Amino acid sequence: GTGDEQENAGTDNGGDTPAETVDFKAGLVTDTGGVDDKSFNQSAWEGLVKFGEERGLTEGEGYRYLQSGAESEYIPNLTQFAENGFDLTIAAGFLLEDPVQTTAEQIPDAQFVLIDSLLSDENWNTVWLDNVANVTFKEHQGSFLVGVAAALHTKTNKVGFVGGVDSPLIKKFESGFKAGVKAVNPEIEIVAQYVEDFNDAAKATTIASSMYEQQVDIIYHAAGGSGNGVFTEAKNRKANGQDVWVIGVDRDQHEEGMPENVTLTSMIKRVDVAVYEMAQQTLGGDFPGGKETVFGIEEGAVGIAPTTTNLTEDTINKIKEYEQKILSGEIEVPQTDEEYAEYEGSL
Amino acid sequence: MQRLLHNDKFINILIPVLATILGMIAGAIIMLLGGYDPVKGYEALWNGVFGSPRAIGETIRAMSPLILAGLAVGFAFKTGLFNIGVEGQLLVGWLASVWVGYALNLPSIIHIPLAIIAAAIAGAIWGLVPGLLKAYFKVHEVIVTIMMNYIALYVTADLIKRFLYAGNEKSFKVQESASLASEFLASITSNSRLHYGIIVAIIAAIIMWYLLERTTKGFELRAVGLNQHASAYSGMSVKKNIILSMVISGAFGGLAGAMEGLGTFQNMTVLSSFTGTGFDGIAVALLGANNAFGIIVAAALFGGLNTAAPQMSFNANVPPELIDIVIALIIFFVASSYIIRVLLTRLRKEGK
Amino acid sequence: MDILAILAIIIPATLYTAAPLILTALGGVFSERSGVVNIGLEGLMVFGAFSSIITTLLIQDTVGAASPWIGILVAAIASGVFSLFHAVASVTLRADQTVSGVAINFLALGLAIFLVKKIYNKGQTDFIDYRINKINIPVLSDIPVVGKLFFTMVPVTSFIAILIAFIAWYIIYKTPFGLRLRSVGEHPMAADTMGINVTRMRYTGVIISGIFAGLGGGVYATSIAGNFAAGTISGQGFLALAAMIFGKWHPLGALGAALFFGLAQSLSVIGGQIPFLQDFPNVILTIIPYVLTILALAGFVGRAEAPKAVGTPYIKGKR
Amino acid sequence: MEYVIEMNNIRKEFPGIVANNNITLQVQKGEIHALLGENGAGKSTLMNVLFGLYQPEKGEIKVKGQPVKITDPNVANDLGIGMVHQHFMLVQNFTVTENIILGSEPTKNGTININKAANEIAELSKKYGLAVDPHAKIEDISVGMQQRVEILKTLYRGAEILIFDEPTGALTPQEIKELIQIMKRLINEGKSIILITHKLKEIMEVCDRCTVIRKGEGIGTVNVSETNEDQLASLMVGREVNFSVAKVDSKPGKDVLVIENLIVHDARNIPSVKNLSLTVKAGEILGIAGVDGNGQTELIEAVTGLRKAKSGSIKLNDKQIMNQSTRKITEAGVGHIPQDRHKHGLVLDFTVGENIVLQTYYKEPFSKFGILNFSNIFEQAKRLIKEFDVRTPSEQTHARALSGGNQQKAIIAREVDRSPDLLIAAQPTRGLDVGAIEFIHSKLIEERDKGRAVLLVSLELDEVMNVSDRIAVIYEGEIVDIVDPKTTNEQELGLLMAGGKKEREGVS
Ligand SMILES: Nc1ncnc2c1ncn2[C@@H]1O[C@H](COP(=O)(O)OP(=O)(O)OP(=O)(O)O)[C@@H](O)[C@H]1O
Ligand SMILES: Nc1ncnc2c1ncn2[C@@H]1O[C@H](COP(=O)(O)OP(=O)(O)OP(=O)(O)O)[C@@H](O)[C@H]1O
Ligand SMILES: [Mg+2]
Ligand SMILES: [Mg+2]
Repeated sequence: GTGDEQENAGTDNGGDTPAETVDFKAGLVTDTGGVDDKSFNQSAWEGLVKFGEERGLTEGEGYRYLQSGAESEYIPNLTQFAENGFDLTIAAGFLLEDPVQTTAEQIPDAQFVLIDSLLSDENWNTVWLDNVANVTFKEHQGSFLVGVAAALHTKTNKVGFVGGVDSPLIKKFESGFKAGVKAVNPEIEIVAQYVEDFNDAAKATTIASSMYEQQVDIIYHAAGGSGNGVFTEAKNRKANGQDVWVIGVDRDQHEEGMPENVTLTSMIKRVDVAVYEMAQQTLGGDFPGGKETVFGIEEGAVGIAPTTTNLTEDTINKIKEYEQKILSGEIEVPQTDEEYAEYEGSL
Repeated sequence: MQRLLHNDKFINILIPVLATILGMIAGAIIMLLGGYDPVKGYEALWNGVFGSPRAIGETIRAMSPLILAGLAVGFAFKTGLFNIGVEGQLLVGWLASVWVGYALNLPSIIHIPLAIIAAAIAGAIWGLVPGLLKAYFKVHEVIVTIMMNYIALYVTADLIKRFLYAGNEKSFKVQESASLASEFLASITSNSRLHYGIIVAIIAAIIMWYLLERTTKGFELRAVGLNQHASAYSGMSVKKNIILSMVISGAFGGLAGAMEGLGTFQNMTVLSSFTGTGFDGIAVALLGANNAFGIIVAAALFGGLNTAAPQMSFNANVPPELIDIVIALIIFFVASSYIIRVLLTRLRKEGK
Repeated sequence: MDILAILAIIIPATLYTAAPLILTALGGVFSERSGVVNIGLEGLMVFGAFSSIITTLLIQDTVGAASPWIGILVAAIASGVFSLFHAVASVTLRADQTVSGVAINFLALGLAIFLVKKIYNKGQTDFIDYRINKINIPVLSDIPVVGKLFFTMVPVTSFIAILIAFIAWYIIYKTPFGLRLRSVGEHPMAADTMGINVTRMRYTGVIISGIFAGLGGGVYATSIAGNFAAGTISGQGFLALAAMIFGKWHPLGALGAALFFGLAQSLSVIGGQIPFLQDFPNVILTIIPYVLTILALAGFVGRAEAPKAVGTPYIKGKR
Repeated sequence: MEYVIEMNNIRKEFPGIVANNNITLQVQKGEIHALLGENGAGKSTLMNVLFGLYQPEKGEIKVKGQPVKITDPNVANDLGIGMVHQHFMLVQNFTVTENIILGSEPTKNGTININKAANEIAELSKKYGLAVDPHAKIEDISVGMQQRVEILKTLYRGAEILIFDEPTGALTPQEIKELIQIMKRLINEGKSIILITHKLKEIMEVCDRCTVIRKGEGIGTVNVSETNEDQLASLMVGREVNFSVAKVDSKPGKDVLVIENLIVHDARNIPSVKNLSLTVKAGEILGIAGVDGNGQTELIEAVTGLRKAKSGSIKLNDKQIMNQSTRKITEAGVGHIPQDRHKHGLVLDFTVGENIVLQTYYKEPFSKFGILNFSNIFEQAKRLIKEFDVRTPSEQTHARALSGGNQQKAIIAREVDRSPDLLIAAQPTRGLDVGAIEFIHSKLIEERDKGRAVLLVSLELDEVMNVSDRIAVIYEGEIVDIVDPKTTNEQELGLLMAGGKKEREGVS
């Protein structure tokens, strides 16, 4: 690094020793959440920072991000990087699908990474562009595992799911989670509700409150910034002596649950790993354009968070067991409502 | 006397210009205080507005919805109403244009006008509600339009999900035949998103001016706006004019949505918060003194500032919010023009 | 689920969401009663939210759990000072008050985010460590039924807001200050001839509105949001404005309207989990507060009379 | 001689206008001192200076011989100066008590002690014979009572010197009589009064001395006992004035307006016109005399379509016009000079030209195919401005910039020029000076002589008696009697207006 003091703390998870300096520029366009949303965008940025620091790049020059203030800024931001000599432009989130497609078509010699989404045409057919690398995750697999943890820990036999917006992506989280819960104990009741916004913590608080009020004792959230509302509510309740938990998402959200300690575990989705990987490959002249790169349990990109202090030994072992079953293909984790319905029927 | 009249017009133009200059100066001071380089900042801003063909294209693109939102606010203002609901009218107009643009298969010559008219009608309906309530129940239009904004936000999102969902929180794209986008305009502005909507916006501005200043209907609308009692006394229907005014204003707002739906985005996303364009329209109308041509100029200014703000942030590291501050200050200066006006009037009187 | 269980979810949620609205709407009452339209409430709330979070972040390591409370007080002062912009423009410079309010909204958001970026070098602040938590109010929460419904898992701020509404009513309707404030909003020239300083009263009204909106924003930020970002306050100020109008410019009316909005909002959020509301399409539940407000205005409370002189600058000697 | 008030060589300027130039006004203790001048002469300005609302550019003010600086109304109050303003300074939705105590509220523990204040006010009003209900809301009480509230406001603050700015303008004859009694009582209690009025008769009746100002200049002070109305008038205007309205007898023709059994409710849905029947013939002026609030407003509104009637019939030239739209009624041939020129008569922010075509803008030649023809509009305006001597810089000037008299002339020009069969004139001369009144009266008579039916509604008895050919007296929404102005007198009219039965049996 260049010792830029005002820089983001907690990003030095990579080696502190810059290797050889390279001539490479990578940019990240976030959605409106920004790079410290404690979640998705932040994770992506951490991956890029790690890459940049390892390669001895300067922040702002070799790697930087642009936060989009509004939907209309996606394209200008992507274009900004693409036209200013950035070798790689990373678009964080499926909301940028169209903007990436438009920009990539307009500027064919720029390279893009689109996280969480493929490109598609009018008729839902997938479109592949040579200068766009698509990255997706098997969130349902990780969600299945935290579902197992929830099932083993609930005392009320009632758990909850709070989603960001009702979309195919978040459905993967929901379906996987429910499948995991039911795999352990089909009797457990699961309530699910969507905030319909990734940035409305207030609404999420109210949803969580009503769930906890109805004897739900563990809530898994896949709601980005809105998830903070779930934490708020859980911490409030725990402070008042109620035994409630939250399962975090995307990153290890143990810290978010402190000091009341409400984070049971988190489903991690290593966007940082993916971003890092993509940047490495591109730098190595191996840009994975025109295809989908999938990150799952196998790649170590989804799973249970490293902090396991609130899980019992038994639980951890059980989770490992299921992990193996998924890896071996014994369990096919459902990704959609239909698949889940089928899965539930097969139990 | 002629000179005096001339002077009055001159002052009306001078004030927003002065306000803009003062706002920019204040912006420079804030940059200095914040430890940024104002010269670099404004240079980047300038480049963001005029620096490249694409920048110019993007500025003009941003202008069209702003002009229409400004016309919506300005038209209502001129007729004595405060339409704070342009945001909602824009959203329903956006959805309507996308819907018609997507669902029908027609030749462009029919499809485009139809989609635009659909947007105008949707906006008009959204304006009709507060108009009716104001006319018949004397309900404050400000509060109704605020409520209508929220209803539009949630209803459009729901409708997209139900009927137009193309996955990933967005609707299907409009057909080629309904699109205002233009290869030609894009190519001369090196791939900006400039589209033909600007023509719609300018035509709308001319319509607003002509309607208000030259037609009998406009005479009535203005009279009702200025004095309902006298209007009723002279035989005008106050109720009908209030409703009509909100409907027309709403139609302009709906058209602003068509700019997004048929032009910039070609589809509509499931929004969870407002676009802000409707509120920007208030600022545009104010700076443009609710005058159709003033509104075009003001929209150019705000459109330019807004599209260039990211550039400023990219090149000079100045947070783009500086632009919001500058815009706010410009509005302040315009609003507080009383002092400027008094001083100028006094100067004029003494000079006579 | 029985009705009590449902109420036990809805009532605390209502109180929780209503508190910032109540406070801000009261601010609106003071300003508009003095004759100054204040659609800048949104911006004043933004500034309050911003100030409270910044303050809390700054002092939480030394002050601890009291820091959000101090944050709220600082928010009140900061927004009070910030509202001077509006006062100067609309009272002294005779600006169009609506316009000036719009400018306040732009300015507050722009300035707050600008400063956040300047201070933290990112788009939003960190989360504060200590929030104003929901608590079980001692003693009261032990009352059978009522305790469970009203005093369990609620933030104290909600009750403070309700109390303040009554104090505001007392001030506006029972004290000389209130009488003068109202007279200035109804007929400033009459007040002037009675030796009341119209300008000073209007400044006071606007500044009080700033203080209250600052409180509202601060309460929202420290009890609900937990951090500050561009979207933290998005529309609450406008809702508060609506509550004030709905409440007919009366402190207790504003209180009732804010509670109603809070109820409607929490219903829309929770509706999905309540048996008899479950079958409703979610969008209907979501828009219900807004539709109800419109219907209520058209039907039951129509003809809400604004203070007569609201919106017009007072110019001595003008006829 | 000791003066309670001395204003010496006062000069007050407004941007572009010298409202008071070197005016001197000296008021003796215990007198009623009249201040006389045309509209815009500077009377209100001078009094506002005395009351501290304006600061003079030059001159000195002495109160009881002491030089003072009256920087704001509080200082005036402290000096014992109270003012009853031309336009009432009352907060409509406050109670009488709240209005009176505003600014000097008695308190108990920080709370307004409203009961104490109300009691004090009741006592005060008893002492000066000013019947008011301390707990009534202003918007619910009559104009006369509102004025008494204004007087009480000054007395509550212990005023010794009272300024009345055109206090009789809005009052009924009865109320004027009461006011005169009140003023006399105040003098007996040792107060001094400055009275501004355009009504020379009132000056002759109650005042001791009279100071005349003309176009901002002080003309001088005369003892009322040594002068007469004609002299005062010519002092004020600077030329001879002819008071008596010159008119020949009317030659009534066919019935133009026939109202039968009309019932109209007011804003609170209470019947205020009850079973009223009335006929106005071509070529006559029918005056409606009555105390304010007896249904005149609702009657006019019903005839002009501004308010829905409950039942009955209104026919214009034998055609039913009841409950038709204002537009239809206007087109059927009704002209209307409204009671409140600012509220109803003009769009103040429109140009004079636009106001001139306020009812005809949609017709040729002002509009064709929905498009306005401004050159024709301004042409028309220019013509009328000249014909009716409307003093305005141009037809493109905003109506707001005109003085009251000229605004009224513009309205009359507009209404008369449309040659309506029926011309309704509601209080057409309220607040205007004698010159303007003269002009308007002669115009009304001119219209009559052209064969139009004129319905004149006025609270001024003089006006009704001088201008009308027949007088209908309205009381509580009914026409109680129709009298001949040549044979009636103020006493009789006053009695009828107060609901008294007619006692004309003795009179021929
Ligand atoms: N606030 C003001 N600003 C500018 N000019 C004013 C103002 N007040 C009064 N004037 C001008 O001063 C002159 C005197 O006005 P003033 O109101 O004193 O007349 P007045 O004698 O009371 O008339 P009236 O009989 O109509 O009440 C008028 O020409 C008027 O235009
Ligand atoms: N506050 C003011 N500011 C500027 N000009 C004024 C003001 N008040 C009055 N004037 C101007 O002074 C002139 C005379 O006005 P003034 O009100 O004295 O007339 P008026 O005949 O007494 O009217 P009214 O019957 O309405 O009292 C007009 O040209 C008017 O425009
Ligand atoms: Mg006057
Ligand atoms: Mg006067």
